[in-house]
This record gives sequence, structure tokens and C-alpha cells, in this order.
Amino acid sequence: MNMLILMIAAACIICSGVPGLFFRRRSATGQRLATMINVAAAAIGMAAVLFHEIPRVVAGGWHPAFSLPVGKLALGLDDVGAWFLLPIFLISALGSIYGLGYWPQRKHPTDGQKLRLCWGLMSGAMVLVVLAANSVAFLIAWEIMALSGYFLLTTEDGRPEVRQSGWVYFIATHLATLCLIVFFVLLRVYSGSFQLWPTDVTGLPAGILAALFILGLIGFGFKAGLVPLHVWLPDGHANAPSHVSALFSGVMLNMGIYGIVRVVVIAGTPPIWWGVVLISAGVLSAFLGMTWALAQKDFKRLLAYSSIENIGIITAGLGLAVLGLSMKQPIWVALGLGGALLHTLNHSLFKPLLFMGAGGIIHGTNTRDMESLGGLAARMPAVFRLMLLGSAAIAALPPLNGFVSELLIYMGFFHTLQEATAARWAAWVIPVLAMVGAVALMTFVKFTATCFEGQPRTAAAADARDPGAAMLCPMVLLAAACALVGAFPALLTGLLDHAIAAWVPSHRSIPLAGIINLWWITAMALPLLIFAVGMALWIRRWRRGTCEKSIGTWDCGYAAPGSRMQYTGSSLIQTMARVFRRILWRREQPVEIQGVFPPTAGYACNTPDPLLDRVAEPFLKRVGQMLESARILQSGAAQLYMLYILLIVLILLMIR
Amino acid sequence: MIMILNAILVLVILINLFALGTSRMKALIHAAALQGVLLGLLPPLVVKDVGTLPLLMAAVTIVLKGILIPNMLLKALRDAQVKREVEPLIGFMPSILLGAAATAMALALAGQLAPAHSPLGLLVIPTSISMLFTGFLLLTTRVKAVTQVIGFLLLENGIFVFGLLLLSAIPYLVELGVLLDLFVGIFVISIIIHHINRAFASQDTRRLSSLKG
Amino acid sequence: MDVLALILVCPIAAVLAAMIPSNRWRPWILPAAAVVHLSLVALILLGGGGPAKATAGQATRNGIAATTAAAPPIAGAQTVNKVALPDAGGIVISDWLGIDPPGRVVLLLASMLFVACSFYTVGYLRDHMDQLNRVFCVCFLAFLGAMTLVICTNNLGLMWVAMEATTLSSAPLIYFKHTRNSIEATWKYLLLCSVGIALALLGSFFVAYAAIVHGLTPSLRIADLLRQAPAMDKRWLEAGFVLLLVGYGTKMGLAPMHSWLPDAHGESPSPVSAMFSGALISTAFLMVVRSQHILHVAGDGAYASRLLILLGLLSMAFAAIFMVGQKDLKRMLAYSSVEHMGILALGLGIGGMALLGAMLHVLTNGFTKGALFLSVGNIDRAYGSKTIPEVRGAVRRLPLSGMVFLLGFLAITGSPPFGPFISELIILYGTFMAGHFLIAAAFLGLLLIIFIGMGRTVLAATQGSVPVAGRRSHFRDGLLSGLPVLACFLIVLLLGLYIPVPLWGLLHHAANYLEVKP
Amino acid sequence: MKTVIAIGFQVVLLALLPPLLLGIINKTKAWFAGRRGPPLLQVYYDLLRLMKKNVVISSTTTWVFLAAPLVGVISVVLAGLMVPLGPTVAPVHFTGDLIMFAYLLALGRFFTTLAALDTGSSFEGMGVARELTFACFSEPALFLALLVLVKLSGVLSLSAMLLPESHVRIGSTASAALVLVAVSLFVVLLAETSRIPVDDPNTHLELTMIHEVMVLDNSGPLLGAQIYASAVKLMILAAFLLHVMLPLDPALVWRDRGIMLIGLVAVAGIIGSVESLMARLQLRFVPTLLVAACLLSGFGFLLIL
Repeated sequence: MNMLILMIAAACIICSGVPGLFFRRRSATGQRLATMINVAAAAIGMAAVLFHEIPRVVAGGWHPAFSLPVGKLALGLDDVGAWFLLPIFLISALGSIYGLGYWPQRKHPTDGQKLRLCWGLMSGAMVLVVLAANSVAFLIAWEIMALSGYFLLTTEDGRPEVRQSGWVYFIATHLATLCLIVFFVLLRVYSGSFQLWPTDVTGLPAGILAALFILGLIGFGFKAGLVPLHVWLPDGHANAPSHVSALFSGVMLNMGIYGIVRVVVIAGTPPIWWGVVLISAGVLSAFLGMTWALAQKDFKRLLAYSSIENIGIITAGLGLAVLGLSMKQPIWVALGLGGALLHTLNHSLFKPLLFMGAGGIIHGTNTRDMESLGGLAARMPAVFRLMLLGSAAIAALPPLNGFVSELLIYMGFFHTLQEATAARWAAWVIPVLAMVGAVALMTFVKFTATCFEGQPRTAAAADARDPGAAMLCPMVLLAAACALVGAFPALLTGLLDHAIAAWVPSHRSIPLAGIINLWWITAMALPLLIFAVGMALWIRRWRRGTCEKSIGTWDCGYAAPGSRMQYTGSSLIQTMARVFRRILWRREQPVEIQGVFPPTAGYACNTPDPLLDRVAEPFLKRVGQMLESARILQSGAAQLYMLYILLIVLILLMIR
Repeated sequence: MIMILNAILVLVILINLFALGTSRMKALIHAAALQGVLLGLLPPLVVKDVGTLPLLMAAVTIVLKGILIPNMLLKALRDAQVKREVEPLIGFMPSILLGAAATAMALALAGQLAPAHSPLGLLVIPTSISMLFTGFLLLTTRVKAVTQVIGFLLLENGIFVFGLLLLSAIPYLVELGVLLDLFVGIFVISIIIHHINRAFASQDTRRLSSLKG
Repeated sequence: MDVLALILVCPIAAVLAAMIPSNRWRPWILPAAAVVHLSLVALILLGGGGPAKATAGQATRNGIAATTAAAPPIAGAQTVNKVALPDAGGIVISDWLGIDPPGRVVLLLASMLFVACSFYTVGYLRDHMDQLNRVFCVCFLAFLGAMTLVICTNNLGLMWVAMEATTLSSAPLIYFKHTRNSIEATWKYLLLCSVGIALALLGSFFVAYAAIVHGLTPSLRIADLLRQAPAMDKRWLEAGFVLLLVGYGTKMGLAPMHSWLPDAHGESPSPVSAMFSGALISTAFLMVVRSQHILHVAGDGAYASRLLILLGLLSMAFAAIFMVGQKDLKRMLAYSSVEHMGILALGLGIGGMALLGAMLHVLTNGFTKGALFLSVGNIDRAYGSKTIPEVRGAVRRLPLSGMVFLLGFLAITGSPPFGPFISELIILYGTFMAGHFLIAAAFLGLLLIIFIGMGRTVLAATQGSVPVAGRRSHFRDGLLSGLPVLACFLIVLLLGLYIPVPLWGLLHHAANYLEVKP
Repeated sequence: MKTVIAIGFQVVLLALLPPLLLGIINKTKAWFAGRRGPPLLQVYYDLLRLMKKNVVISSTTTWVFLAAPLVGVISVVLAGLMVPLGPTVAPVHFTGDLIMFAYLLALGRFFTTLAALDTGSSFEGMGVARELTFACFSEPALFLALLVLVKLSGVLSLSAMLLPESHVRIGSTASAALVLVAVSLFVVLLAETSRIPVDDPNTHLELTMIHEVMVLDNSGPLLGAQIYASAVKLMILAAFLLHVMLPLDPALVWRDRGIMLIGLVAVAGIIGSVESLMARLQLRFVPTLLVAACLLSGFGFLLIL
């Protein structure tokens, strides 16, 4: 029953964009219809997930009469899947509402219909990815998701940079799919069925098991954006329409995480080195992602890199859980997986919020370059407040949701110190995470301040205005969700415990409440919240009363400070950029100053993705040249072709 | 019987070498024609009881390979006014040597290739192989369209010679079909050659290399 | 008898086409013939022709014995010849005809694809009213007839004759445009295919001779060959197989004998290209399958597999080289055909599950290629060019054809949820099952390179904004030009999501027939 | 009853003591300079005066500017409630509060820096850049110190890990580790509270300041809040440091509360003398100093691992 409702919801979402195709290009009706269908279906779906008893394991599920070419089409849901389903429905619905204001059909007659069609396809396909209980069904849903994602990304395929980033995404996602195909085929060969998701494949040769893990990690890591598989991510997010970026970053990356969560337990108890690999990959992603984010000028790229960082943290937590499984430490499992899952949810709350806010900025100022913004706080107050909250949440500051999940993960790693196991080294992750946290704080101070504070640096920024309600309401909802999860995390422990228990049914799990009392966080958060409210009122009164706001900023005696003299984001991070220059690997044209009275000198620097810019693209170019030089084989001379035939005959006759 | 057969086969091989050596188109075509006629004589020699059918086949072969096809090629030659094959990709003398070497090798291997108790003696298979090789040599080293066609013709002849070994196995329907295909093929090819002449004002197939990569 | 009817449909239609005077209405004979052809095929396939053929084989066994024992000095042979002589038609038909299970698969493909192409051709020829299309129509029908004969006969020699006939009848089709390039393409096509096919004839002779060497009665009938194979001489059999492989491999487009293929596919009218890369080369593959079957039965399958896998990977490698940075859309598709013939050879070579996958892949690849070539045909007609960067923004210019082209590319590169994905999945599965991990790795690596190379071109062609030159022509997706494309594409999509049970039966029957030794 | 007293004592201490420490620091510096210096309670007077004053703020600023100092105070005070000032457990203590502690300080930093940038002044921008950059290095140092303490005590709550029962005998490798940790914590303290050699609180050149330049545009109660907040921060970090160094005994509550107070005063004195004896480091060397602090506690962790 439950499953049937979910199927209907998914089907509705998939088809939500279809009616729009039959309306005229400039009529808004199609869009309204799509949004309504999408929201309604999402609501039903979430209700079905929340208010139904969910079977502990995927097995069984729902087998429609219809059977796929290979194996039967099977769908199922367990608590892990349920946890991943919620954000899909939420963001899909909110995003489509946001689209009403951000991508109205009237303004985009050429690509609006395509966008909404693919929006529905992608959201629905992601639901199916989670529901799929059969490899072939999974692969089909997965690829539909990936491809419609590609079309969403290239909504404005008239612009070359969009096509370029789309191209990178295209290759990356195909690589991922290829790895997954091999993964599932291998799994089929050794587990004997296309049934998903096994947690008890036994008798695998160690080599095959390793191959499965590596393939799964690469395949899903591409989607999740783990370094160094993240190359598609920054430009992909930056060049997509903002609500699409929200869907990508908020939900699509989760699908990669979902896959990894499933892959690591195919053999029940994983080998220790899996956990090691995951933790290292996670920490690496977190650190590099954050460092790269710090150096960005384009705020959507900045947000994209911070997604990489968050994915890294999630993966590290997951790695700890894997370690816990293989070392029989249920506490590590609970804290690691709990933290990872909770952070996944949080990330799909505050990252869409931030991307939608970014969309608001673009909507108001039509630029993605932070350094040409500034002073927006006074001009788009609503967006500013929401973005401030989002930034605080993603910087893991109490009393917001980001803090709770990071707390759990920190706790997990601290716990590795308590038992005298071989995994004490894992504690070294903590200082790195701490540094990442500090850099994240710096990044988002830079982001908020450069975009919103001080004086506007350009005319575009000077006359920006808040967007309409259609764009603000979804953001308000997300912000509220962030605050609620941050203030009352204990309410989610029930779902989390179920998910942890369902991860490896055969494995004994202990409830989070037994490890840490999350109500304390509420206790600490409430004074902060109450104080915040009180402060707001007090400031309002103050503004009316004694507060005198007549003169400009104290300029330290300098007579003529201009808005272009403000500290830009780049100058803010200059020291850090120097410290991390090896990692950032920027492209700079340094200032050259000659003579006693130097002429006007210029300095420019940009931070493309190091791997894409210095490794991937040169490599592909090289390969292309090699293939190009091999084309003389087909020179157009029939005589040569005859010779080929003669030679191959002789060669084949030689072979015995 | 076998004596005559072998004599003809030797003759055929010599014609191959001549075909490799000559630069004059007309001579080349005539050689091919002669070879066709000679081949036409073979089946009745092989088939013990010379019924009407083998004779008919022989007649058809001779008419096609000895008269019709050469005439078509000569016509193609006429409206292109090419006299001789110039600048082959491999010189004539080397071609002859290559052909001779191939023939020698084929003969040397004859013992292994054909079982001793073969009713038709040892010469058939080597001959066909050397003809195949000759055909390929012409196809790969000559640039004029007609010459390549003749190469193809020699190749077919080689296969025909091999066919002698299993005349009994091949139904006459198939034999006829093969001959018909050959005839139609050459016919179509000569039409194409005609168009090549019109379009490229030459028979030099090296000009037909704009489709590459 | 309905097999005979099937073979006769096309010649009759061709004669009719030759007689119809109106240049405008003549093309309609193609769809008519196609529909009749398809309905007959359906009749045969659903009417369980399998057992019928078998019985036919039984009934004529002694007859064959007589004809094949015609080696002198047996008197009986003479009489048979005498009897058989007066009218070649007098030979027992069922002695020559019969469709083996793999043949049924290819027959289905060829017939269905021809239906689509025939309707498309009507629209295509309507755009070229200035040219006389008598030769075209006649040859197109003859082409289909020859292919049908290749599939439906059971005599290696007759197969060869028919195969050569396909070459000759399709040459004028390539030449339809009368451009210098089309001349060149036709010339190379004729020369290379004739030579290759000639080798195949020699190969058939070798196989027959392999019987003589061990004192068996030689024959070219598949049934006899299969019966006698275990006793034949291995060396001659293997040599014969090599020649058959190279010969029919030339026609099939296996590297390095593929060199005619891109030229012919690139220069011929799109429906012809579609038939080529959909049906013709699949028919050639059928011939390779039959040759391999003989070797397999002779207990020499391992040898054949080695060669097939080698050529398969080689073809994929060649295709990869030439698809990266390929500017000409039709040539790109042609190389993709080379690639997929390689995949088929690989699947055949590996056998087991992979063989089943190959059988399915014949269908999926064929229909996808049909959709792709026909849509590129529309793009070509709309832009007056088939090369990038002249072609840009095809999805905007031709919503249907452009989109089908883009999705067809995804399908042909093995993305879910399209048919080729399923077949390639099964082939991969078979490869792993057989434990050929390195081969699987090479296979996947080449697939990846091909995907990247092809994707660059396809995306450049389909995305972006339409150049001015592209807007000039008035061509739009019409009923005759759009519907066949859509039909092929829908079939591909269906095969990816659901394969009808009877079709599975057909495929399994074919695979089992090739696997088990009689 | 005891707990009520303990909590009361702690809250009172937290509320009243901090400005005194500033006063002591100033006194010490004056003593070194051979001056009489301002009275010990000068800071209290300043705070009271500032509270009465009117506020003048830049027209560029937004509500963030007003909110920041107050958030700064509340976050620091909440953090302070988790650090035991004396041998009794802190008013707030739960598993994982150590992370809460660190992130509450981060919250304060977040708002202070935002407020500074809110004025749009380049000078305050410089201050922010330095503050945040240095934080990137002092955070790991702090967490490494926490690692050592958790490893030694085996508990995940500040009160539990800082209090005697979890302490170790002098002389073992553990005590060596603790010494290293103490040193690095001291450096962290100097950095977090912007003291020499990291920052010079009473320089008069904006170009070289860190914390002072960030609060440049604050006036009246806002400035007061800033000063108070930094003072509280100083005290709780000092208390943290003391707990690492002094083994307190819950049996003798009042004696050890006394020891604690003396210790706090002593730390202030030490800070003052450091400020008088050392010059300010060049800014580009500060990260090196902090990395050194990280290495110290890292090495300490290695010792006990």
C-alpha cells in the first residue's frame, strides 16, 4: 500500500512537466499546473514515508506484473531509503515553487518547458533510485536522473560556458554509470541475482570484494563529488539555474552518498581498510573542498565547493561507521552513521537555502561575481537575513542544524580514543575537521560580508531589490527547518535510530539517546534563540531611540574612502591564499613594477578547479592528439585497403 | 588428361607473370581474355563424363570471361583513351619477381596443401593460390581503374581454378550464379569507371581519395 | 512455400517498379512491398517455420545424398544431373530454402527496418523529384530481395551468390546523388566488397574441400556441413573459416576490412545508409555466425573464438580512433557501426550468455542505427550539410529528429533505459561469466573512448543556437520524414524496458541452436 | 545546597571577575614600565561609563552591527558556563559540551567579524582577515589539546575531564603531555584574546591591530559589550589552562576555589609581564607561532597515544 502511494507520487512528479508541453509558449498555466502537481505529489509522498510503518529491509518490496528485460522489476523501501526520500520530495516541491518566481515561463519561453519536464523527470527518477530493489531498475532510474540532470544543467545551452560545463558533467556521469554497470554485473555474477540491496553476499573472493568496493566508490563518488572525482561539480552548479543547483547540491549529491551507504555493507561486515579509505577520502574532500571554496570569487562556485566539503564530512562519518562495523563498535556506528545521515539531511536543508538565496542575488543584480556586489543587506533585507542564517548553519554554528550533525561526527571520532583499539589514529581526523570548520567560518564570513555588507561596489548592486514571495517562501521554510532541527535535534533521533538499525539488520545497534543527550543542545539553543528574539525587539526600540546614525564609517583620517576601496573577499583571504598556494594552484598574472615611478600595473588572478584545469583537460587533449595522429590509417587509397585485407588474411592464417 | 590439365595450368601461370610484367593495357586485357578461355576449357577435362551440362558451363565461361568481359573493359579503355599503365606503385620487374616468388612458394607447399591422392595432380591448388596473389598484387600496386578490375578478374579466376577440385560439390545453379555475379559486377564496375572518367577526367584512382579519416 | 513467396515478393515488386512510368508514384511501390514482406515474415516466424524446415531437411536428405554424391564415376550423379538439368527451377525448392534460428532474428530486423526506410524513402524521393528514381526503386527492392535470399537459403554457395548480389544491387543506391564523392564511395564499395566476397567464396570452397581431404562427399549445404563437420580436416576447415571471416567480415565492416564502410554510409542517401548499417551488415554477421557455427560443431570453436574476439576488439579500437574528433555525422555513425559489429563479433566469440546478448544486440543495434541514420538524414536535409560546425542547434531546428538523434546517441553508447544497454549488459555479463576480465576491461575502455568521442560531436551538433545557414531551407519534420524515425526510436526504447516473450523465445532459440552440437 | 552554592559562585565569578583580570594585566604592565598605572578597577569604571553613553554608528551599518556585541557576550557567557571555575562541576555539563564550547566561541567570532565588515571600512577588513586567518590555526591547536585531555580522562565532557578524579600522577608521560598541552593552550589563549605577541591591544596604528581595529566603530554600550566579552573569553580560557595545570581537590572546595582565583590572577599577571617583556610578532610569523602550538599538543598526543 505504502509502496503503491510512493509509486503514484513518483509517477506524478515524473509527469509533472508533461502537461506544460501542451500549452502555448508564453502561457504561465503549464508552469502553475506543473508546480501544483509536483507539490501535491511530494506532500503525499512525504506523508507516505512519515506516517507508515516501513519494513526493516528492502527485500520483498513490491513486484509489479511488468518485468524488465533482465530480472523482475522490484521496488522496496527500508528506513535508510526513507531517510533519503524525504529531502527529495521536499526540495523538488520547494524548488518548483521557487521556479515560479525565478524561471517564469513568460520570461523563458524557449527553455522553460524543457526545464520543468526534466525537473520532474529528475526528481521522480531520484525517488525511483531510492526505491529500486533491482539492479537494472536502479540503473535505469539512475541514468534517467543523470541525463535529465544534464539537460537541466544545460538549460541555457546557448551559452558556451554552459555547454562546456555540461560536457564535463556528461563525461563524469557516464564514467560513473559505466563503473556502476560493471559493479552490478559483478555483483550479479557473484551474488547470483539482481536483487538489491544485499547485506549478506558471502563467499566473495577478496579481490572481487575489493573490486566491487572500488567500483562502487568511484561510481557513486563521482555523483557525490568526492575529490578527485568532483571535477564536474563546481562549474556544473555554477552554470545551472539556481534552483537546479539547489536540486543538484541538495539532493543529487545525496544519491551518491546513498549508493556508498549501500555499497559498503554488501558483504555484511566490511573489511577495515574500507573504513580507512572512506575516512581518508572524506577528510581529503572536506579539506580541499573548503580550501578551494575559500578562494572563489563566483559565489555559486563557492557554494558548490562547500558542497564538496560537506560531502567530505559526511563520508568521513560514514567511514567511521564502517570502521565501527568491522571493529564491532556499535557506538562508532551509531555516531558515525547517525552524524552522516543527519548531516546529509542538514546539507539538503541549508545548501538549497543558500543556492536559492544566490538565485535571489542573481535575480536582483544579474551577476555571480561577489566583488562587484556589496551593500545588499540594506537593499534585499529578507534575502540577507535568510542567507545569514544559512551561512551560520553551514558554518556549523549553534543553535543551528549544521552544528548538531558535526557534533555527532566529532563525538564519534573522539570515541575512537576510548577503546584501546587499533583505530586510535582515526582521532587525528579531529584537528583537521576543526581546521576545516574554521576555514568554513572564514569562507562564509567572506561570502556574507562581501555580498551583503558595506557599500555597493557597482550600480547593479546599488539598485537591487528583494525578490517576490514565490522565491522567498521556500527559503523561509528551509530556514525554519534549519532552526528547528538545530534547536530540537532530539526529535529526529527516532528516525535516525531506525535507519541505523536498518543499515545492517544482522548487526546489533544502540540508540543515539543512549550515547548523547541531545536535549542539552536544545537547552543551550533556547537561550540563544530567546535572546535573539529579544534582541531583535530591543534593537528596533533602540533604533527609534538613542541610537544615532548620522555619519559615515570612521575612515582613520583618510579623507575620501570610496566604495571600491572596501576590503574585497580576495583581500580578506589573501594570507590564507598564500598559505594554501600549493593547494589552490591559481592562475595569476603578478604585478610587475619597474622603475622608480612605475606606470599603472595590473594584477589578475582566478581560481579554476586545479584538477580540471591542470590535469584532466591537458590529459584529454593529449589523448585526442594521439588519436588524431593515428588517422592516417584511413588515407583514402583503395590500394592500401586491399593491402589491409591481404595482410589480415595472412596474419589470421598464421595464428594457431 | 592430367597432362593437358597441367599444361594449361602452367600456361595460366605464365599469363599471370605476363600480366604482372606488361604496362600496355590492351595486352593486359587480352591476356586476361586468353586466361578466361583457357579456364573455360578446364571443367570438361576434369569431369570424367563430358555431358551436355559441363560443356554448356564451359561455353558460358568462355563466352563471358573470354569475350564479353574483355570487350566491356576495352570499351571502358577506349572512352578513357588510356594506352598504358604508368607509374605503378611497384615497378614491373619487382612485381614479376614477387609473383614468381609467390608461385614458387605455392608450388613448394603443394605437397602439404593438396593430399597426394588428389585426382587432379598437384598443380591445381598452387596455381589458384598464385593467381590469387597475382590478383592482389595488381589490385594493390596499380593505380588505373581498369588494371585493378583485371586484378579482380585474375583473383576470381584463381578461385575458379580451385573450384575445379569440387565441381561435383557445387551445384550448377551456384556456378551459374557465380558467373552471372561476376559478369554483372564487371558490368556495373565498367559503368562506374565510365562515370569516373567523366567526373575526374582520368582513370587514376589516386584521385579518388577525398574520403578519408 | 511461404518462404519462396517471401523471396519472390521483392523481384516481382522490382519488376513492377520498373514498369510504373510515373516518377511521382513509383516510390509508393516500396512501402507496399515492404508491408507485404513484413506480413509474410510475421507469418513465417509466428507459424513456427522451425520444425517445417527441419522436416524439409529430413525429406530431402537422400536427394542431397544423390546430388552431393555426384562425384564421378558414380552413374547416379549423372542421372540426377540429367534430371536436374532441364530447368534449374525444377530442383526441389525446399532443398535450397530454409531459415535457421539466427536467420529469423536478422530477417525480422531487415523486414521491419525496411518498412520504416521505405516510407521515409517516399518522402526523400519526393524532395528529389528532379532525378529519375526508377533505378533507385528497382535496386532498393532487389537489394532487399538479395538479403532475404541470403537469410533464407541454406546453401553456402547460394548464400554467396546472394551476398554478392546485395553488393551489386546496392552500388547504384550509393551512387544516387551523382556527386564526385558518391562515385568514389561506390567505386571503393564495389571493389573492396567484391574482393572480400571473393575470398569468402574461396573460403566456402575450402570448407567443402575439407570434406574431400578426408574422403567424405563434399557439399555446400549447411545441414550436410554440420553433419560432417566433426570428421572434416581441421587445417582446411580453419583456413576456410579465416577466409569466410575475412570475406564476410569485409561486408560486415570488421576492421581492418571496414574501410569501404564509412565512405559508403557517408555518401549514400540516408535510408540506404540505414538499411546498410541496420540490415546489410547484420546479414553479413549472420554469415559469420553460420561459419563459426560450422567450426564450433567441428569441435574447433576455441580457434574461431580467438579470431572473432581479436577482430572484435580491433574493430572497436579502429572505431574509437576515428570517432574521436569526427566532424561528419554520417561517417561518425558509420564508425559506430564498425564498433558494434566488433561488439557482435566479441559476443559471438565469447559465446554463452554473450552470444544471447549478441543476438539481442543485432536487433537493438539495427533499430538504433535506423533511428540515427534517418534522423541524421532529416538534419542533413534541413541544414544542407552533415558536418559540424555547419550543423548546430539541431534540437531547436528539428525538435523531433534532433532529439531522437541526441537520445539515439545515448542509446547506441549503451545508456539505460534503451535497448543497446540491455544487450551490452548481457554481453558484459557473459564476458564476466566466462572469466575474460581483461577482455571486459578493454571492451569497457573502448566503449568509454567512443562515448567521449561521439558525444563531443553529437552535442556540438544538437545543442547551441541555429546558424543562419541552417534556417534557410524550409524542411520540417513531416509525417513521412518524422514518423519512421519516431517508430524506430520507440522500438529501441521498448526493447530497453520490456522484451516480448515470443521475441525472447526467438533469441534463446537462436542462441541455443548455435551453442548445442547436433 | 552545595550545588546551588557552586553554581551561584561560578555565575557570580563569571559575571564579575573578568574586568578585574584586565585591570591586573594593565597594572602589571604599568609596574614593568615603572608607572603607577590606572587603578585595578579602572575597567569597571570604563564599562559603567560606556553603558551610560549614547551610541553613534556608521550610516553604512545594519542591524548586524548592533547585534554582534551582544551575541558576542551571550555566546562567551554560555561557553563560560561549561568551564568549571573551581573544583566543582560547571553549571552546564553534558557529553559533548567541549565541542559546544569551541563552536560557541566560533559563533562569537562569526558575529564580531561580520559586524566589523558591516562598516565597510578597509581597516576593519584587515582586522577581520587576521582574526579569521589566525583562528584557522588556533582551532586545531585547541582541538589537539582536547584530544589529549579526552585520551587521558576518557570522558567527553569539559567538567569531567578537567576535574581531579580524571587527573594523572605527576611524572608519568601523561604529565609531560599535559605540560606541552598547557604551553600550546597558553599560546591559543594569547591568540584568541588578541594579546602580545599576536596582537597589541593598545597600539595606536589601525594598520597593525587585530581585535581593536575590529571594534573601531563601536561606541557606548556596544564597545562596552565588546570589551566585556573579550574579558570573559580571557577568563574562561585562563580557567581552562589552569585546570590543565593544577590538580584541584573537590574535598577541599573553598581552598581550591581560592587556588583557582589566585591562579586566574597569576595568569593575568603572566600575560601582563609577557606583554611588557615581549615585542609584537610580525603578522606573517603569527601563523608559524600557532602551528608551533599545534605541533606541541600534537606531540603531546603522540606521547600518550
